[in-house]
Amino acid sequence: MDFQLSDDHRMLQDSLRGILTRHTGEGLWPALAEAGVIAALLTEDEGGFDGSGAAVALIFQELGRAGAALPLIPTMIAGAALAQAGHEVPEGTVLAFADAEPGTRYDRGVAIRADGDSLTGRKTMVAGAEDAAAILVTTADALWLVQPGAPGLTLRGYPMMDGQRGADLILEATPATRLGALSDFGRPLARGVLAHSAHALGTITAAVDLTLDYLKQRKQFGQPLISFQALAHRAADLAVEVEQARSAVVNLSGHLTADASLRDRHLQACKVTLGRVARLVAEESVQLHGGIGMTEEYALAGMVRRLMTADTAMGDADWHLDRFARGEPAWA
Amino acid sequence: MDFQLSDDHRMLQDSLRGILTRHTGEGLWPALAEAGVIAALLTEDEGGFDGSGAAVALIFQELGRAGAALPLIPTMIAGAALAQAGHEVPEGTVLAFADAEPGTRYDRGVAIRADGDSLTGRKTMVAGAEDAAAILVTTADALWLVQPGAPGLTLRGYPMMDGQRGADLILEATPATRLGALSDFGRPLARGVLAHSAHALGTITAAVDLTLDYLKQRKQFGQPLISFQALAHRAADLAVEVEQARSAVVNLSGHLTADASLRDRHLQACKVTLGRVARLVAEESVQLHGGIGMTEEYALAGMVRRLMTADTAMGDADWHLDRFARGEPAWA
Amino acid sequence: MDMRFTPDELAFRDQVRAFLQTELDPELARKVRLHQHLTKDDMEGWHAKLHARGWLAGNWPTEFGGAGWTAIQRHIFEEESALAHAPRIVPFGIAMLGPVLQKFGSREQQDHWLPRILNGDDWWCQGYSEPGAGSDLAGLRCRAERQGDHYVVNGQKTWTTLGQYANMIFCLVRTSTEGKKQEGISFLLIDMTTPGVTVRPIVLLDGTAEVNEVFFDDVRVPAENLVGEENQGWTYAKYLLTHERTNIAGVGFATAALDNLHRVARAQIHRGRPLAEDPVFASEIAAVEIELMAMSTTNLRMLSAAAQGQAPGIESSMLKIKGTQIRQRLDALTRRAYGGHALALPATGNEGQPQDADEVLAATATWLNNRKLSIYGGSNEIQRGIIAGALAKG
Amino acid sequence: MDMRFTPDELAFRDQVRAFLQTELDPELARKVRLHQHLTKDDMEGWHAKLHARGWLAGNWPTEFGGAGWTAIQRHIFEEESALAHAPRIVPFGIAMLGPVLQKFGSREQQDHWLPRILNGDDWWCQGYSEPGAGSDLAGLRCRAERQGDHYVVNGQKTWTTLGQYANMIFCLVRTSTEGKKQEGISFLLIDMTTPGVTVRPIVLLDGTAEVNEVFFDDVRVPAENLVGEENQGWTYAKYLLTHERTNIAGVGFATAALDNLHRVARAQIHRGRPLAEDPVFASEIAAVEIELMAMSTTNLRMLSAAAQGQAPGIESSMLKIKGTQIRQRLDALTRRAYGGHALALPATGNEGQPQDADEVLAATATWLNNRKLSIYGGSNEIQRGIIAGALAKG
Repeated sequence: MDFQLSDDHRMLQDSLRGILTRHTGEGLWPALAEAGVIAALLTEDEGGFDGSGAAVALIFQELGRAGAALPLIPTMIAGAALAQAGHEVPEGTVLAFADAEPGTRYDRGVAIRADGDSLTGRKTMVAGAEDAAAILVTTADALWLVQPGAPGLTLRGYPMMDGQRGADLILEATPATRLGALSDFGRPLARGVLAHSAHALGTITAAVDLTLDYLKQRKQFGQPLISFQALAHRAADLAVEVEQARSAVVNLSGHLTADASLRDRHLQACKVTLGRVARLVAEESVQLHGGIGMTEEYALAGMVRRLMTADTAMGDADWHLDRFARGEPAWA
Repeated sequence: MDFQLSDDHRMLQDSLRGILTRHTGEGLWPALAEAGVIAALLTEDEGGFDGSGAAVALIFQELGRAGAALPLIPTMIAGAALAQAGHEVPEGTVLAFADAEPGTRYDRGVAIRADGDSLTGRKTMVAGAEDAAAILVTTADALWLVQPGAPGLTLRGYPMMDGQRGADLILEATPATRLGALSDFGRPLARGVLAHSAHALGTITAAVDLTLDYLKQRKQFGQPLISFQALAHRAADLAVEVEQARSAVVNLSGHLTADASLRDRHLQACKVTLGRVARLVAEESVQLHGGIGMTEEYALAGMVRRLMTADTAMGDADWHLDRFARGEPAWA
Repeated sequence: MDMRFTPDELAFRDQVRAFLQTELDPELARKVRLHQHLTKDDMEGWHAKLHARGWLAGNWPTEFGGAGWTAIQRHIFEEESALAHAPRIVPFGIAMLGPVLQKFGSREQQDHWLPRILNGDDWWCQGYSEPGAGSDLAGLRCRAERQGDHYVVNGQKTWTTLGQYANMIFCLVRTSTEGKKQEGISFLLIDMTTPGVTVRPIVLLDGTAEVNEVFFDDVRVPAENLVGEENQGWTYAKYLLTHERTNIAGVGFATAALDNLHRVARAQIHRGRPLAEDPVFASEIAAVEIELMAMSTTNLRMLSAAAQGQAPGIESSMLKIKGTQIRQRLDALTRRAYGGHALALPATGNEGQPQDADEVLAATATWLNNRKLSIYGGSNEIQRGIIAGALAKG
Repeated sequence: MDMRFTPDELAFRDQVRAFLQTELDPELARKVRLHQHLTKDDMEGWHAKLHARGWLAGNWPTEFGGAGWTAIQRHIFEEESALAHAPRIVPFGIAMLGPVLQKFGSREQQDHWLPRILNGDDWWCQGYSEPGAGSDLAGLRCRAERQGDHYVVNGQKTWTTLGQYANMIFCLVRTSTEGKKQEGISFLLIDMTTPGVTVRPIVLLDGTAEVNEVFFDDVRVPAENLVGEENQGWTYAKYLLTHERTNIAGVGFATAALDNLHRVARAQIHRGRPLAEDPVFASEIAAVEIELMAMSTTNLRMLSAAAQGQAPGIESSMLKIKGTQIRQRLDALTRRAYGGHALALPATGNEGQPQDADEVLAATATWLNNRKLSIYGGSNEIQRGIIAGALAKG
């Protein structure tokens, strides 16, 4: 049993940390691409050079800690799915993954339907859609490829809680290519869940560290807040839950290529754990800060919104818990 | 709006408190009967003189605080049900109410079945059964009267967690009188739930008071425990929940004679609240005490066992929450 | 024991309902329901309608132009207003300063300021918290020095709600550094148009700017604007904080939030059926609903006890804790009911919004904004401390 | 990263399974599973079998007759033993005193006492807690005065688990009242057959008598029974408390309890179907199961880090908290699964028991007895304090 990073991954981590201190905003994507970080998210078969659970977990944890807001997860999912379906993967560009629908928690096919080779309906909260070279779309049971300029496709963009831009997709008899049944893409989707979870873990550790710093520095009644036992014990409980979250990410990361049923159990457990801890940390870190924790100009605000995003993306803790409890696979 | 006790009920309370300081064990039942406390549990129609929600709540809260273990609740339920069904109510004696069954949470008719005018199967945890002058038995949808000496009836007695004796009832083609559909007895059963809840409230307040006394007196690291903020805040949370429990009892008590649907909603809410708070208080009062809270010779041990009983009797918090959430009546 | 409202109380409730039915603009109610930005005009307009009906100051005695309502009447008004999605009455003049002036102000102060609160001439805001004095309110440092017939004020206040609309601010200021920190505090009324007053908005994590920092730089305040005695301000501040809290439980707001949650759960689809039929989600809603049923009665019990003259104790702390827990749980469930749709950022001007998403944006904004409930007005940790302190003595 | 056991570890697990399969009496396993009273013979018999196999002291180095297992091997042994419902190895000699003697005892003490632990000549118990010194262990007052070549001990110990079976007790005693309270403590080995030693059982709320009070009245203890140096006992006590804790998470016990819960939920009827199919109850089980999946890996991560030489930090405190939370949640769910059947009192001698109720009585007894998990061995509050202290420094 070995939970250490390999030498390669340690180098990747160092490189990534360097990039994240030097680049933000527009410049980050090209810098990550140039350093091979994006290629590290894909396997050799998919046109990358790693794509292991350990690599995905490591990369998104660092991005989460740094608060980076990039459509890298949909790009990874779509890239892996396209490669698996034997399609060419557009290089060096954003790809989108349209999954959520209005009017439902996480059902698919409520607001959208397939009719032969075309799709009609709506998808929502599609990160990166406005810049994407290809858009993957889920329906009740299948995965589809839609070209950005396809007839009948309308995009309505808006800012999202994690700092990215997203869009509503409105499709009216839009031509689409069916890539296969959704259940055929368990591995790319599992990698997406791992990425969201690791990103959440990075955000969680950043929020807890920020909160601890605040508790140590901020004085009330002449004492640092951490010296108030009720607050100190709550901080301790957070620390315990961070380790649970870390282990859940390790479990999914270590079972990404396991049999579907075992992989899906760890996927569901991971999403449940990260969702639960993300909610707890969002609530407790604001509460332990007090008013300052609610202000936009303090770093916690963005973390809280990213934590809510992490819980919600690709099915929240409730949804995955329900399927785990029923012994159902992760995807219909 | 008025939440005060009436003068009559204040006198009843005083009288009851006096009795509870003077009598325990064997002598308590006759003392309560003589002082009219038992008759106060029944309406005039039922052969008593009060039977109001306020009276029932008040009496069982006091009994709960004092830790009295008597089969008074089944006697009240059975007395009211027999009167409603036009049967004579045996006076001054214990009556039993056989509801729980082995092998199920709270379904009825799993271990017992009716066949014409006889019953076959098992009931369990029947308080007071060994001394009862009459035993009421539930099946899937009906309420039955069984005579203690009836053919085919076997009793196996044992001590129960609340200090009473209970029994398993084994029935083999035992003759029984059908009193009516279970749903016809909503009021007597609601009064039983109120009694269990008020009893739980009395136990809850006693356990919280005992815990607070301990926290004030017990010193560790040179300070009384209550001066440790983490413990003090948990004690404060308990105090908040005690008020929730009190209000839930008030709500059921005030709606005992309301329409069935409104009464049942308050019944379910009451049982859910008392069950939840009873579990919390049982766990927290032991934990806040530490080791001493687990010892049989300390008063808390009996309280903890009575709290578990209170949660479990006549459907626990889970069961009533489920039915409340589904909009179902309290009884099938 | 009798849990029913009296006939008079029922009649009053009917009056309130009729008033809300006729006077509350549905468009305004919609904005309140969807947690959208209310303009100053929106709020002043609502105040004016209430003032015209004599209901703006339900908590004030009639001698000062108030409605002189009982605690139960105030509860009924607040609950019905919340259920109808009426704007909340801005509390700073009516609920906070008014009672302080009535109890501790001079006759001149009462005659001058109280009518101006009612008729909307002044918009008051509150200058209590400071950057270094949050939960430890008495640690405040904003100082006022007496110079002749003026105080000269220097320092900073923060978390000043709706300060951007206010022309007046009541402040706790330090007039002495001797003795215990509570002993050198005074209660001062400051005209915000005086030179040296600067207001800077604080944007919160839901994108709204409802609170502000207020800076004082050699601000000259007439000495007649001192309320009560110099260095006795802590007494007045505590009076303000422990009284006028009938609505601390927020039963009406919670009930409105529960109604909305039920509506959302019936509309959202889960496993091909309404989410409301999902046993797990339904039981989570039921658990909060049951908490609210109990708290609602706790609230009435405590109002009833207060009406019978029992001194307010730790009840308001208990209601604050349970009330905020219930509302935050409702907010969380509502957000979760929207599932993958709840990721757009509310309150972002003209950078775009998803289609037909007012409701889901309201759910997100409410979750974000209502984190404040357990922080402001004495955080829940402060309330636990108050309860524990009473338990330790009791 | 590699989450798999090595081939050697897998081979070891097979050996353990085979041993348990052949050596563990099913009737004894049933008693363990049903939380029934184990006799002294039951425990000694199991120790003897393990000793014969060389596995009684997995944590001891081979030079002292131990198995010299790695942390992972010990984890495997403990998990498999728990799943097979083997009796837990009584920890006082093997897990507690042994390592202290090996680290701080004299050669004579090691040669004399260690073999006697292994071959069962001595049954040790622990004299740490006192009525006035629970969480504040260093506040202990049981005193030992040196008189010539003896210590004379007076005072009381409490919570002495299985003290009724023991002939030896290792005690923390006060040998000095100077300096900080931690500085005057010594570590003493006391023969319980010495005149002046009295053991009084403490009955717990599940009716069992597994813990005791131990009284010392002018008990004469040979000075050679002092471990290490006089007044240095606190160092040895801390060593004992912070080491030898591979099984603090109780993963094996939790897994066994989860298996049992699944079994009960499949058997119990709810709404005419197995309770396991009730979505609400099933999701409660799932939530704990998911917690256990994560904690199991946390445990392995920490064992793995320790195996690579990283110093033990706050990990054992974290595992204690999460491990006890999980087990207590499992216990509560199991009890609740039995519904109205879970009201009989376990362990009540010959006053009667319900029919065919061993399983439900076990559920009740386990719930009651396992309240201790979050109290003993340093309460969860003490553990939170340890974690918070580290966070405050870190």
